[in-house]
Amino acid sequence: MRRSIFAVALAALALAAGTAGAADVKMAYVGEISGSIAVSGGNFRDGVILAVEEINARGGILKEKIALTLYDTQTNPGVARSQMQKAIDGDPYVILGPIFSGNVKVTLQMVQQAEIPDFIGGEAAELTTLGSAYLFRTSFGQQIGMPKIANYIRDELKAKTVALIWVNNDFGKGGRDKLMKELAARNIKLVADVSTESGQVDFAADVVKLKAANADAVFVYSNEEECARIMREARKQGLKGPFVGDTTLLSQKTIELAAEAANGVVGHVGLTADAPIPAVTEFAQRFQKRFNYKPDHNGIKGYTAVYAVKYVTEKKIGKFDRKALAKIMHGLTITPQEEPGILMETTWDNVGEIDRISFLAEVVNGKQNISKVLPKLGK
Amino acid sequence: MADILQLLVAGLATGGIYALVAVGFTLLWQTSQTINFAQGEFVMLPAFFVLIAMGYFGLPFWPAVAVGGAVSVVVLGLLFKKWMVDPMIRHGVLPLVIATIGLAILMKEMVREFYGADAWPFPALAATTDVAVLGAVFSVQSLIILAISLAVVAALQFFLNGTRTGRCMQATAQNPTVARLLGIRVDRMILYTFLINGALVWVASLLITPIYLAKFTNGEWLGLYAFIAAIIGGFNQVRGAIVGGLLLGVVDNFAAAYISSQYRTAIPLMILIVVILFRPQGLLGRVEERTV
Amino acid sequence: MKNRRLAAGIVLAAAGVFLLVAPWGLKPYGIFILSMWAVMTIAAIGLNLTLGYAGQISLAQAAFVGIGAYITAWLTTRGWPFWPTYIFGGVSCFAVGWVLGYPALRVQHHYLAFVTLAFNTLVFLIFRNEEWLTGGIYGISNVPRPGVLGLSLNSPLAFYYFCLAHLALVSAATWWLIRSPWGRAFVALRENPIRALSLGVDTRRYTLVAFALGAGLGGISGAIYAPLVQFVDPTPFALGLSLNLLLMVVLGGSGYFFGPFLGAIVAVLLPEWLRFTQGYYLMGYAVLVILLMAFSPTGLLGLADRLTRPARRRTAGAAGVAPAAAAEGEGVR
Amino acid sequence: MSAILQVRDLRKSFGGIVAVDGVSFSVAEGEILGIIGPNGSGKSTLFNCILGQLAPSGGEVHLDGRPVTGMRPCDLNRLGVSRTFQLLQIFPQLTVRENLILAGQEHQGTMLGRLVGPRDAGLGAAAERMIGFFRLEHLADEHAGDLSYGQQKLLDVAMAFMAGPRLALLDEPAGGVNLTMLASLRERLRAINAESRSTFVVIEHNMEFVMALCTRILVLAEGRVIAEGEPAAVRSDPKVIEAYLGHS
Repeated sequence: MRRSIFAVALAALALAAGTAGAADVKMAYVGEISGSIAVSGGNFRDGVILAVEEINARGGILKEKIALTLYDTQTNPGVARSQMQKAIDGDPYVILGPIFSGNVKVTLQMVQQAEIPDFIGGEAAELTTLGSAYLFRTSFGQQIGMPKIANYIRDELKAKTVALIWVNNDFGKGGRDKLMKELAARNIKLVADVSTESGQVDFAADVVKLKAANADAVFVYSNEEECARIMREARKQGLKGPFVGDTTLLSQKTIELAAEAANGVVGHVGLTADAPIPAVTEFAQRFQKRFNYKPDHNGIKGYTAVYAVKYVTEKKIGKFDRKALAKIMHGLTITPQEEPGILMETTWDNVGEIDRISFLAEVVNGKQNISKVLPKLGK
Repeated sequence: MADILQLLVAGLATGGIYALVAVGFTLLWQTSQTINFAQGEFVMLPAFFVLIAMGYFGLPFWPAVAVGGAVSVVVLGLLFKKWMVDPMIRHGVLPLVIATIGLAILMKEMVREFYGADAWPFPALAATTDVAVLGAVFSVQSLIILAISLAVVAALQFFLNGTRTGRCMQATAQNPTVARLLGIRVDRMILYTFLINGALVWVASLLITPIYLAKFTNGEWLGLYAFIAAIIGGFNQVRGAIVGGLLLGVVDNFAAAYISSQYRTAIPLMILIVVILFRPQGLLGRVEERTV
Repeated sequence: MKNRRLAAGIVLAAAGVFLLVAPWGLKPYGIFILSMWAVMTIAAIGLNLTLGYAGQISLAQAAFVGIGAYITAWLTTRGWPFWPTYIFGGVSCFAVGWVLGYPALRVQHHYLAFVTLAFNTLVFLIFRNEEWLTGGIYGISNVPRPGVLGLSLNSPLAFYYFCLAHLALVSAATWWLIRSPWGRAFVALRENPIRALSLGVDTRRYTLVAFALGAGLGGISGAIYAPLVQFVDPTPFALGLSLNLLLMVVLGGSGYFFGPFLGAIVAVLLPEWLRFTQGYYLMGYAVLVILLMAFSPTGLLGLADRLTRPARRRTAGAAGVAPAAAAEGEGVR
Repeated sequence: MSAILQVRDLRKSFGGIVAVDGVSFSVAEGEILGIIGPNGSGKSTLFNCILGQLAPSGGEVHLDGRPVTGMRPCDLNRLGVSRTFQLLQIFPQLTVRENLILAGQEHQGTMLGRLVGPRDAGLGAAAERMIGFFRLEHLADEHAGDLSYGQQKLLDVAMAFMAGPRLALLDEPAGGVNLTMLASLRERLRAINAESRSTFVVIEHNMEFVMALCTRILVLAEGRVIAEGEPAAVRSDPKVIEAYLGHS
């Protein structure tokens, strides 16, 4: 009995002591360092870290060094909320992340109430429709990606029927619902609609379903690891494809994990380290050098977000002002000429949705090849 | 038809692996009343032993596999018994159960901390080509997995029934006291079962990881399915574990394909509940007579 | 004995005072964690009744926390007042727990563990898949916080005291329960069901009650969890939490009244304190569990008890930890 | 004298082994019946079948002429039938007093009543009396687990009488009890029998003890009754001697 009480005392004293430590300009990364989509979260985080280190090396933002704190949501909405609360308690200038759409959704209001600009990695369509004035994407929402994919399936693959396999979480379901609409609009038939678990390992049965459907094209929409497992199982069972996907299916990690099973996969990529753009290639090299692995699109997302903040704060506001930052970001376009760190010309609209050029890619012997560059929607 | 055949083969392949894991599980239970909640992690780990042997010590694949096997048998067999089971079993079944839950956490966290939270590709034992039979395309990999796991289990069965040591082990399993009276070196026999378990999980790991990819969370479902297989088949029967494993793999696949992929995990669990409630000794198990 | 009691009393009083003033130094997050501690402790107390006192292992406590949380979230977001939903949550968990208790009459120990484990996973799948009811993976957000006697509990501090009050209430009730003849019957059930049966103890009914009460407390803790986090989704109620609660109870000392409090501290508060240890914390936690099971199956309090109690022969009747006598009872009505 | 307990042709077999093979006997109100027999002659199994601890394979058990075959032990116990076990069975984590209260609490009031009612279920006084009766005063608040074996044995018996049973089945009450303790135990049992006219059935190996305590003796061998009667008569019965010698 005694023991228990001492433990309480110690623990809470620690709590009281724990929350201290002021810094120059605070940034908080709240994202998926562990859990089912740790890969994406890790990439995003390292992108942020790289940018922060570069900026600090050159004297920081407005002569102030960036103090970055990391919070792990464990890909668990409950934890995400508490970690976001913790981050907000730390009173950061901006928040980066989460990447998992579900976590973005549950933390969105807290962030809005705290009036802290939040650069998210989530791509679920609905996020920008929830009316937060402090939410900014770092990559396309599905409502921008999916039409491009649907077009690709119709125009390039000339497919009449599509089999769809998707992961049953906010991200997967959002994308699947969006794509089904777009396909219907182009009267392409959906002949199989296979839902899978996040973190699922055995896809034998699911692939059999896809085979049974024998569609003109198979659309794979899941997180990197599951994508890889699906491709391996598909190869194992001799499912022919063609396999169409979005950024995750063609991401570096998926290709590494799926090995030769990934070859021949085609699709639309919002962002990629293999983009035929010098700035991006150099970024990829710096990233590789720092963390010795090849960044995927999430690395770029995190990296560019930090530079966007730097640019706006220094060139547009001249002081650290969250409200102003959020205001100016809406409807802003940043070009690499103005800020090299942005890598590609990027526009945020009035709900924080993003617009960039994007790419059609194909995996050829374990490497992602950009076959075509699609222009910004705004042009 | 072709689908059904393919599902059957795929199911049997995964089922074979469940069987391997479940057999080890029941062996431990029989000889030492050990319920190993970390059995799933036991399967997750050997793959990383191999990866480490390749990555850090630059061994080629097959030698690394051998090293992995040795390490598994020592760490997951010998040390597991000496450092965990022996000091704890005297407290009864439950403390050990809880300790193995702790062990599961420990293993996962160590892999995550020292190797990484990502999934890692793992070389396949055999080329990933397919063969077409009766219109159905089977992957050589599935067939090989099935073949190997069945071969291993068969070998084990032969060992248990056909050799003196094996029969001693069974005697130990059935009644340690009597076995001791018969002059069987019970402790050694128990140790053997732990070593065998170490080897079994190693094989399972090699078979499953090329498909699942090496990740620290791989054990979670595998362990659970092994339990289910073991209980369905009969907790005190090696044969039972095999049947249970194969059955589970097939049922799981057909359920996912024809009932609901959203509820696929539910079906095995329901079977489990039904079996426990209405045939606690399992499909092939025998009733353990108890008196007051 | 006498001054042991006295010391305990003083320490308890100190603890009470501490819990009252602690949040004043804390940011919202710190308060949130303390509140979470209170909520989890309630759930653990419930499990302690089932496991620690009645000796029935259950791996379904998370499911009950979930059911309670979902009921409250679902109803309050549809305009119901808090209290009815709260009671409804607790009662329905009690009922479900009662039903889940029936397997416990047929099977024991590890088999029971697997039945409850399966139940937990099934419940999780329902939360996850029945979107029309539970909101599926999107969950239920914006769960309102209740007001008490007209004053709002929206501030973290106010809600912390709300949770604390609950904990106090539950503790008091449990304290009464285990001191009543029921508590005695539970212990009898745990230590030697056969003998208990021969003394007229209706072990069947007490087993069901033990399950139902544990479940009911799980439901109550869930009913508070929902407005605390203000968002309910399936993830937290997976098997993981059940295992965690089990570890909390065993770690603190199953069968000891204050076991769950201590266990919850180790599982909920300590990680915050030891944040700097990052991934190593869980490893340490795991190692601690293993060591305790090897050297003191009755948990930290069992250890403390042994150390402070004047040296005497204490027959090993490890609380909730399959004492030899109880093992004999397997399979007997 | 009316028979309080009647056992008719009771059988129990485990798999192939027949442990109890058609045993019949009856016990009259107020008598002390001893059951003896070599190890493995089915004595304890017989008890367990009578008391519903095990489901008998065949035969009937009647209490006051009412069939109670296979009735659950707790219900039977509430009808006033209590027992002790061959291996001593107490609750080491409870104090002596609480062991005794537990033994009585389920015999009165409703379940809910026990929850809201007083801690000692109104049995404090009764427990005190029982403690005094078995001379355990100085140990009343000790954990039962801390008692000596003999003391635990006394407690075990005391629990059997806590609820004032009309019929008590004692399985080797003298087993492992030292001589002084043995004397007091026997004299306690006699006292209870005299005071409350309650009826005993006693399984015992200790011949002195049985012969001195019991009014009638039943001899079991290989699951069958081979002899029955006055202690003296039984002692000199050749079948009995044979049965014992045959096994020792």
